[in-house]
Amino acid sequence: MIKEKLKLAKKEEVAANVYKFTLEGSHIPPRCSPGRFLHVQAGDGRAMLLRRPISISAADDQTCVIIFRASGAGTEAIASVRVGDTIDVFGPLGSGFPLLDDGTALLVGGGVGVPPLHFLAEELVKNGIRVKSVIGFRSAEDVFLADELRQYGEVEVTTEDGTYGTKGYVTDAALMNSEFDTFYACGPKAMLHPLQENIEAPGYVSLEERMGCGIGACFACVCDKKDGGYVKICSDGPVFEKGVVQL
Amino acid sequence: MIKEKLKLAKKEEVAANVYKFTLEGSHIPPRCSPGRFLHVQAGDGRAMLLRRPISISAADDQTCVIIFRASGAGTEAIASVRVGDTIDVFGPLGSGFPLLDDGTALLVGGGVGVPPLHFLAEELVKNGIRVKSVIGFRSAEDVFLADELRQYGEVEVTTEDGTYGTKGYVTDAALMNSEFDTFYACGPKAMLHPLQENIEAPGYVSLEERMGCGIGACFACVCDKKDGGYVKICSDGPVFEKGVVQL
Amino acid sequence: MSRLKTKLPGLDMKNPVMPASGCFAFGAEFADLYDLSVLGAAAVKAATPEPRRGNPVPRVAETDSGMLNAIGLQNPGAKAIREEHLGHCGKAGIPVLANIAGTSIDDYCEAAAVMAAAQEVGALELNISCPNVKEGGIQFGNDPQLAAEVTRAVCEVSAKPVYVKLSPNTGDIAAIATSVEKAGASGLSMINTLIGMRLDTETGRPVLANKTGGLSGPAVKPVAIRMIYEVSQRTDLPIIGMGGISSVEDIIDFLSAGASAVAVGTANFQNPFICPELIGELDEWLEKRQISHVSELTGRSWKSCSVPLS
Amino acid sequence: MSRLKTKLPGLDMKNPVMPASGCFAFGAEFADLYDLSVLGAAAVKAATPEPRRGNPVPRVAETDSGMLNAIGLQNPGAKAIREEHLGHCGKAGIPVLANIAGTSIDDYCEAAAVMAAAQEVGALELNISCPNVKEGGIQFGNDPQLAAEVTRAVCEVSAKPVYVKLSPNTGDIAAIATSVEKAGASGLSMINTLIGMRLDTETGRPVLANKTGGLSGPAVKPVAIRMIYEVSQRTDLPIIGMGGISSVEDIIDFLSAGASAVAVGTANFQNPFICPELIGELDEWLEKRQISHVSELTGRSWKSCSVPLS
Ligand SMILES: Cc1cc2nc3c(=O)[nH]c(=O)nc-3n(C[C@H](O)[C@H](O)[C@H](O)COP(=O)(O)OP(=O)(O)OC[C@H]3O[C@@H](n4cnc5c(N)ncnc54)[C@H](O)[C@@H]3O)c2cc1C
Ligand SMILES: Cc1cc2nc3c(=O)[nH]c(=O)nc-3n(C[C@H](O)[C@H](O)[C@H](O)COP(=O)(O)OP(=O)(O)OC[C@H]3O[C@@H](n4cnc5c(N)ncnc54)[C@H](O)[C@@H]3O)c2cc1C
Ligand SMILES: Cc1cc2nc3c(=O)[nH]c(=O)nc-3n(C[C@H](O)[C@H](O)[C@H](O)COP(=O)(O)O)c2cc1C
Ligand SMILES: Cc1cc2nc3c(=O)[nH]c(=O)nc-3n(C[C@H](O)[C@H](O)[C@H](O)COP(=O)(O)O)c2cc1C
Ligand code: FES
Ligand code: FES
Repeated sequence: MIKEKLKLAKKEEVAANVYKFTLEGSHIPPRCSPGRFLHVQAGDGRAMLLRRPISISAADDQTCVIIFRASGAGTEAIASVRVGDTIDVFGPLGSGFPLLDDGTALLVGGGVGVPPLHFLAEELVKNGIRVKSVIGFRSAEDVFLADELRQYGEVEVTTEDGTYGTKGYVTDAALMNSEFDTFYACGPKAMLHPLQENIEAPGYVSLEERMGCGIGACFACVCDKKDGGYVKICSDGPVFEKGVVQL
Repeated sequence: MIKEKLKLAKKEEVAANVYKFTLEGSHIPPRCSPGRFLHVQAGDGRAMLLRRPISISAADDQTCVIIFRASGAGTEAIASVRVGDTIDVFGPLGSGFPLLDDGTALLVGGGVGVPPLHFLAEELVKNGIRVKSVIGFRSAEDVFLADELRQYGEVEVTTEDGTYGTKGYVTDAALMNSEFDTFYACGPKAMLHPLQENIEAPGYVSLEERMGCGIGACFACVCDKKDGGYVKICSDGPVFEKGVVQL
Repeated sequence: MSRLKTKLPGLDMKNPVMPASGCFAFGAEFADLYDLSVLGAAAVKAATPEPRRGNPVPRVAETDSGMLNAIGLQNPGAKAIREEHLGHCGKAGIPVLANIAGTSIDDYCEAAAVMAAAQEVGALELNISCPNVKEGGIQFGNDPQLAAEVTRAVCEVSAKPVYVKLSPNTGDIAAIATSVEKAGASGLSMINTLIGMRLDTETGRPVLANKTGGLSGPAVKPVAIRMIYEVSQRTDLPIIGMGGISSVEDIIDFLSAGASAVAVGTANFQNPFICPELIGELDEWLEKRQISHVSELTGRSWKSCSVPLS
Repeated sequence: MSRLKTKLPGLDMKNPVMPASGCFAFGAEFADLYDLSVLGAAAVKAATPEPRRGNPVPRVAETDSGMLNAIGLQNPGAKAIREEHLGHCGKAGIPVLANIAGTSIDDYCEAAAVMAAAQEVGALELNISCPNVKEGGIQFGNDPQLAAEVTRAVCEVSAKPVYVKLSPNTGDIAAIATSVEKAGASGLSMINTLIGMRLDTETGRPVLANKTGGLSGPAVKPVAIRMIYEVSQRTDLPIIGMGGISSVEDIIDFLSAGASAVAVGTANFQNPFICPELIGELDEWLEKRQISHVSELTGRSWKSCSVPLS
């Protein structure tokens, strides 16, 4: 784990209010892996104290990509950073998705839950896994990463208003699939719940929660386990095996 | 009075940590005159709420110049604005120096009290006044505006450590002069006090105080008058006729 | 903008937004900037029976997302205020909420009687919470008994409704609120400033000449919101909410917490045009969400049967 | 760095800087980031006699220059803490300030007895000020009588010195301080969080599941400074100061106000390396000004005979 100022090398608006940031630094956090996240400082940190957790969407030795929606004061401030300026990040934090080493995988993501799936698809394909992705958005203008994911396998896109791909919810579309060995899902609890309950195959879910420290020290982000006890999403997760957490 | 975002057209470091900002806008505050000031927003205004009062050092229809020392969190934030970006200013506020229309004038300024004297010298010379300036700084690296002021007349510079011009305090140097009709002084109270008490000629002093509103509504910046009563430095001043305020 | 009309005891307002006491003087300075008649009302500077010189300078200091002030209730005295300073609000036709301060119950009553008699004044705002004067004021704000006494006394001499301005510097603000309600208050203003201090790091000495000052601005908003949330569930009095308002979202939050109107203080220093701007934005906010009247928002943080808005 | 050595009852510290309770858990996570032995001490998470699950999520919300938390004292219980969680601090050789919470005097005593018996523990920090649990805790912090009672009871069962952590949610913090001093406290920690609330502007509902939470961060620093300024002049107890510390200047201010040591809470979330960084900067700050020992700064905001520093 490092705390470092990374340079914003490239900035793209990949959907309405959704930004793809390519970050560069001599100290790109080592051990970036799909499902792990960066804890990102918004603004100068004087009025906004809490870092924002953002998943890593791609990474190599020199660069690291995050994709996020500017949806509140903090993510808007991050979105306003200019190319060439630096962003203070702490990470990578959390535990990532365990990677299959053979068989097939179904990837399910909703909205800003899609970015980690891009990194995941890349790594799974490297491992020789066949990947299908089902990703959902509100509307056509919100769709992103669909083309990138197509590099790695079949992609089905749903939109709530039907302006792109299949009309409907991503969960419904995902549950139509059964030909896979493992599923991987990332999104809000309401999306993860039906997947965890209805998919018979093994799988992993990646959760969101409001965070303080990001490292397991403040107990802001706990989630009950099904068998009693609790987990901390930031450090025990954000990825959990199907059936472990109560959604 | 207007509240406007002015564009930073030019930025120069004119002495150690002292910045000259040339601001541009379609709405350059009208009625800029020597001794009046701009109330300048520092940063994004979320962590630092109070505006910083900065004197106008030059102005025409399209541009307006301020010169300030980056000496605290707010002025440092203002100093970090980049050319092409905008600065939120409110003003011009306060009352300026009354301008002589004949005779000679002695201008006395210490440190960041010098900027308004530049504007004042320009206007006085336009009015046909002969101007001498005595300006004081801590050390050679702090000296600024000396060359600019020389365009308008004789300039004597003092430094506390003697590394530039005369060694000593600006007040002492100023009090050696007697050949003038009116004096104009700007600086901390400790500098203005001996001038107000010891100069026989009529004159004007420009005061500093911590401010809230800048327009006379919050009573943060009051100063006692010699004859009882009080003034508000932001709106009744910052310039007062010699003998009016208690220093 | 009829969705903004707000009628509270003594205050018949076009909208629920007013400048807060001490941040607007008596309106003259702002009348140079905008037409005061757009305001819902104006809470003017505290009046004491006699003129007061206030505290030595420095009187203000900045803190993170806040500021400290220790003006010390400088004012020309109630009579001079009534006779010379209410004209700007009067001409604009907006009701004045006259802030009253003092160091004893007699003081309060004297100033209250003078101000209540002014035609421009719609209601009194009893400041039992000023942290910036040596004696009087704030101790009334931390003792339900004393708070009730001064309220009762002032209500007796005032023909106009009395709002009590509560201090956040207390362990049980609801107790003060219910106590002044019983004593005859017609409304509450909350919150006044939190007592705070800033030191000069190099010298170690207080920045303010008065040493302590009152903390205001966005830093205190969470404290104000929870106090209004609590008090609005414990009394039937209408609440004028304040403490860090600087955006239309802040106004919505104060109304949701339980306020019926709001006052904007510190933010006037950063943006002197803020009150008219916020009034316009408030109307747009409601329109966009098709809320027919602003009062529907009051208390929706805790009302179980609140109108679903989105 | 001998100019930083600080010795307080039960706490023999290399320097006066420690992480604040609840922001550091028991040190395991930070031990992965830096060598804990650089710290002066560690205030660890509150221990209750039985394990506690804490409040539902969301448990944190951001506010301007501050944050709200309503963790609800989640902890594995005093026994488990003593047996399983103190190893990181123990190995680093830094004294533990064991935070104790409860809902009744018996609770406090039970947890206190367990924690005081741990070898790693240098002193107890009696949390009579947690705003985030339904019953117990904070009412002790707003009543001099109750505060004294629980202090006295805990001092009786504890072989280790007891620091009382004061609540800022009170109208007279000096009264609580003097009362717990008489009851046997060896020191004070101040301040705990201010009660606050944030609403979701669109829905109007509280963001935190617990509705209210504790406000911390730079927003509260001016409140903390003035309370320490006041209390340090009214008691002889050493004070561990906290509330918004995020820079070396903040540390100087807390010492100047009257603290003898400081704790850093919220700032650990923004910068997990902040404690070691500040310790280094504190040494440099003193060196640059040729101050031979950090304790010279304590109380210089009000001490008339304070050492001239510049
Ligand atoms: C492990 C993890 C990975 C994430 N990855 C991504 C990603 O790749 N792309 C992306 O766009 N978003 C991602 N999110 C969600 C992202 O963190 C929130 O959208 C963001 O924090 C909102 O901040 P804001 O300033 O826009 O909102 P504000 O409402 O201003 O935030 C206020 C506070 O609430 C917190 N908060 C608000 N919404 C959320 C949320 N949904 N989850 C967690 N905290 C929240 C903020 O962090 C902040 O502390 C992820 C969240 C988690 C927990
Ligand atoms: C009428 C007037 C004209 C001025 N003109 C100039 C100028 O042309 N160039 C220049 O460099 N400076 C000028 N100053 C001083 C300038 O306002 C302060 O240096 C500046 O406010 C300090 O802000 P900061 O953020 O650096 O300091 P901080 O210490 O971070 O400021 C904290 C607070 O104290 C206030 N403050 C601190 N020092 C002063 C001071 N000396 N006067 C007033 N407020 C202060 C700040 O405005 C802010 O509200 C002028 C002051 C006044 C009153
Ligand atoms: C400079 C200043 C002066 C104030 N004077 C008064 C006053 O005279 N009477 C009063 O009741 N409140 C006074 N207040 C408190 C405000 O009316 C308001 O309650 C408080 O500042 C919180 O609101 P804000 O955060 O919007 O400023 C003053 C506040 C400031 C900043
Ligand atoms: C997430 C969080 C958890 C906390 N838990 C405790 C606790 O268990 N016991 C306690 O006495 N104080 C607790 N506190 C209060 C801090 O110890 C500290 O008093 C307060 O946050 C002010 O300091 P700060 O502004 O540096 O955070 C907690 C604070 C935070 C932010
Ligand atoms: S965010 Fe602090 S424990 Fe997870
Ligand atoms: S700064 Fe408000 S009256 Fe002068």
